[in-house]
Amino acid sequence: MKLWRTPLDIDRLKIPHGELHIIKDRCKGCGFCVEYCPREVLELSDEFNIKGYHPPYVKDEEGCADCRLCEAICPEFAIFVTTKEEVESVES
Amino acid sequence: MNKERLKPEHPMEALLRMDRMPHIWCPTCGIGTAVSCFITALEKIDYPLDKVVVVSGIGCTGRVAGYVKLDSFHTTHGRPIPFATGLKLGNPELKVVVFSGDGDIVAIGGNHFIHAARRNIDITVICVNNFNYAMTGGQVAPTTPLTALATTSPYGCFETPFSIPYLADSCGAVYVARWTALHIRRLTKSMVEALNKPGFSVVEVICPCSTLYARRNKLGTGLDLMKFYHESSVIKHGADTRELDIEFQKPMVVGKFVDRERPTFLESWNAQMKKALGEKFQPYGGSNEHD
Amino acid sequence: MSTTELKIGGFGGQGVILSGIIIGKAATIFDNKSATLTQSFGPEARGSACSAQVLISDDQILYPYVTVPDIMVVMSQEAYTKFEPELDENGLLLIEKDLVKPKKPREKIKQFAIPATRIAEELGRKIVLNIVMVGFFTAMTGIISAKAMREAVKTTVPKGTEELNLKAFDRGYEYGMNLKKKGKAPK
Amino acid sequence: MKVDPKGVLTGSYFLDGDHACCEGALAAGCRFAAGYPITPSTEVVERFAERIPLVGGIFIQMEDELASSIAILGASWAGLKSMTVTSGPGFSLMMEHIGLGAMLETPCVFVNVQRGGPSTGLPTLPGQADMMQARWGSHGDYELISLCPNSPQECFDFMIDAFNLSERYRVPVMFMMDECVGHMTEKVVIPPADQIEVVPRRYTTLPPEEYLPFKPDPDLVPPMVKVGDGYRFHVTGLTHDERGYPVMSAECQETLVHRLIDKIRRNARDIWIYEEDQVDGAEVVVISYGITHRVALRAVQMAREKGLKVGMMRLIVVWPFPEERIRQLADKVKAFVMPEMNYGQVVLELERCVAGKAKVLLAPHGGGTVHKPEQIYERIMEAAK
Repeated sequence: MKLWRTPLDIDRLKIPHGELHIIKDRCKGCGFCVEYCPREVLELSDEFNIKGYHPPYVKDEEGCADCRLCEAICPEFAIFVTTKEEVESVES
Repeated sequence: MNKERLKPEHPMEALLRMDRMPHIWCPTCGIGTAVSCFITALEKIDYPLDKVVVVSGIGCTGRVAGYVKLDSFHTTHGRPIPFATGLKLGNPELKVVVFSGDGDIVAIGGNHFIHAARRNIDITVICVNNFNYAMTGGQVAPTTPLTALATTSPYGCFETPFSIPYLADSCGAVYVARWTALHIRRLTKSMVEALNKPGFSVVEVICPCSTLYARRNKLGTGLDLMKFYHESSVIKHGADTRELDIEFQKPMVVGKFVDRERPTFLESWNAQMKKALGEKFQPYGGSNEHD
Repeated sequence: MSTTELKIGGFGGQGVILSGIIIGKAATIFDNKSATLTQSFGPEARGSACSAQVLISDDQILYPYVTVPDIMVVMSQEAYTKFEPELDENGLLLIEKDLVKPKKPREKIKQFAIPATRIAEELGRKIVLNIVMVGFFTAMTGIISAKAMREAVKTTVPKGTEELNLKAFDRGYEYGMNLKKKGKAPK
Repeated sequence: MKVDPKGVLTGSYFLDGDHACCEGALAAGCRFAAGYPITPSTEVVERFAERIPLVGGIFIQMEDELASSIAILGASWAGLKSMTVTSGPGFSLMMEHIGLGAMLETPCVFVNVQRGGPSTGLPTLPGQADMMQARWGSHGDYELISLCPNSPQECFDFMIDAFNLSERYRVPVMFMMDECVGHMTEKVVIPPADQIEVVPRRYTTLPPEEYLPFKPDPDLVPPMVKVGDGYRFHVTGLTHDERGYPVMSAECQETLVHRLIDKIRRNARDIWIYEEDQVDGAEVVVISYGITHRVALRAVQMAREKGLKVGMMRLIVVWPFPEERIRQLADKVKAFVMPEMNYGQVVLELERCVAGKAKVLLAPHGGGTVHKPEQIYERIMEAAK
């Protein structure tokens, strides 16, 4: 994953997991979520949604760290994240 | 029992008029992101949301009032600030937000903007600046950078643009910040601060206009423009607002520039009337006693 | 009673309009008559000729403006020059003695003067000359009772100046009554 | 509903029309005024600015008339009775928000102390030439209510009617004074507060989940809500459905605009206020409004002295125009005379309603002063021929 800086407590840090929900037909295919996901979890799909755009799909189910940047950046309110219970350590 | 699990809802749906989605904004327009930040900010302020009102004027950003699930008014071009002034003075318990575009706020509504700032009317102005009039097809705006192309400046803009933070600061706004739509966390934080600040607060949001401004100026997609704005912006809190001019496709300064204390219009009214009239004065504000 | 038309003229700052208000108020509020006051508004605020016009009647007043004044009160030379020709040929003209140098009056016009400004200065405040004039008007016309006029003065002038203004009114009133007593004016 | 006694200055006064208008507004419960100075209307807001801190409300002098005219809409939605005051040039600037007020169905009162025009015209002298502007000055199709007082007493009395009508029908009401009435001083009697009836705002009784902001009651007027009461409603100046959502279609336009118009037209019988004097059996009926009515009365007296059967009809509510009554009279009388301080505005409506069944004579006047009674008298005599 991309880290902007290495946390001092990286050995103890647990990364939470998120589950991504994509409301495909709301998407206008801007690609903001794909571009700015810090863990590169998303990619634009080949499929067309109802309006003819390519919505993203989750290419790395386990990669989501529940940061919710995609949720905040999406201009269409078309993607959101719910927290998964399990957590993993950064180093794993 | 129905075995199908309840689908989780988008967490912002409670504050959006989902029956009006999809909204009218183009793909890669940043207004939706600014609204998303605003919704997050609303959840972070400690204020009953029934008392929060959004007022918009006309234009792309003018449609914001129609999508937020709050008491909301879509008014006339340039006039959301005086409408908001009436609302706020009509019921001082309200938290009034004007959410509109650069053409609305500083062109046709420029006079209202400077006077509301001068009076320190207790409202928050969120001004989305996309450097042109988008809804009418990409005309030159008072924020269009020099040399940029627009349909009514086909040979390049030659009028000096306004710097919104400088204008707001010099007219007396108590809180002034500028972010791009991509500074999601910082923008949200500024919105929270502005909403919590008594007095006239202004948050400028630099947004890509993909369909018109980006295309006409051959700047790629909205995404390219968003990236450019974000990557070339320099965060400089407390910067002198005289140095915040935006030049065409050059680095721009963003940050929180002004955060000062001044009595609001109503505070000044109450203080002056009390001083002049003493016991005879019927104080105004607080509870809405005129039912 | 038919309608009496009154025009008060002077220069801005002499309290012309206030005189009209006091007369109208006395007629309507304290004497149960009808009165309509209109003012001539010009762009000039101070120093030029201005006028107040009052219609006084026992009946409802319809047409709101003075057409041919029956009574004219004039407090400045400019107002005299400008307004005097409008006065009815049988009219009554009341002038400020030191500020207006009148021509020989028209044949049937009754004309009387009072040194209102001088009297006001003697009272210590030149500003009350209009109230002296109002007192003089009350004595010379008799269309509104002195009692009603005094009430109107008392309730119209700024708080704290009632005594001075009533004194001014009385001086003007007495001056007029004396003229009448001496037979110089009709009783 | 009785009024808040705080705003009622009970007693007898010698007041000009502008000041009386302000007292009428305060008595009616107006607690918000926004204005921009303009002769000959300024005294209204000057008095408001002086009085309102003693009553509990607020005045704001805005940066222009555009701002004033929309600030009062905001204040109205916040729950206050509100008004703005202006004269011709400012009235022109307010047209934008007279339209918005009509579209958002916002109760409020616009006072226009008319002066001579066009443009800057005669700032200190009267006119009656904004009457069509009061009706149709803003773009698009709509119906509003306009009242014309003819004395300071009526400026007080009819301001209360103006506010009541605006609340009752959720429309901006135009209070069409003129410089003569505004600057004329006469006796004004302000009754005790318990003798003044005001129409309360019609708030919905429905809970938020059932409330639709623009769903009308059977009388075509939709109940209102106040901002901040948890209804989370949306209103827009765009053509909208009952939810208040924009709908860009001919069908929605038809439903909405037709209702905005019918709301006034179908209720016109309850809105009209007019006075009649000796119209039964009259040969000629003089119809007038505002200050012109007083002058016309004198002309009518002159004609009656000559033995002519002259009736008098005086419009207090000019818009909506009392069509029904005019049609009845048109069947009975020989001619109508309408004096106006313009070259023919309201008379066009008179002609339309008379529809050729009787003569219609205009007695025009360019403004700057009122008619001479003789000018109207001559038209009456001409009409009687």
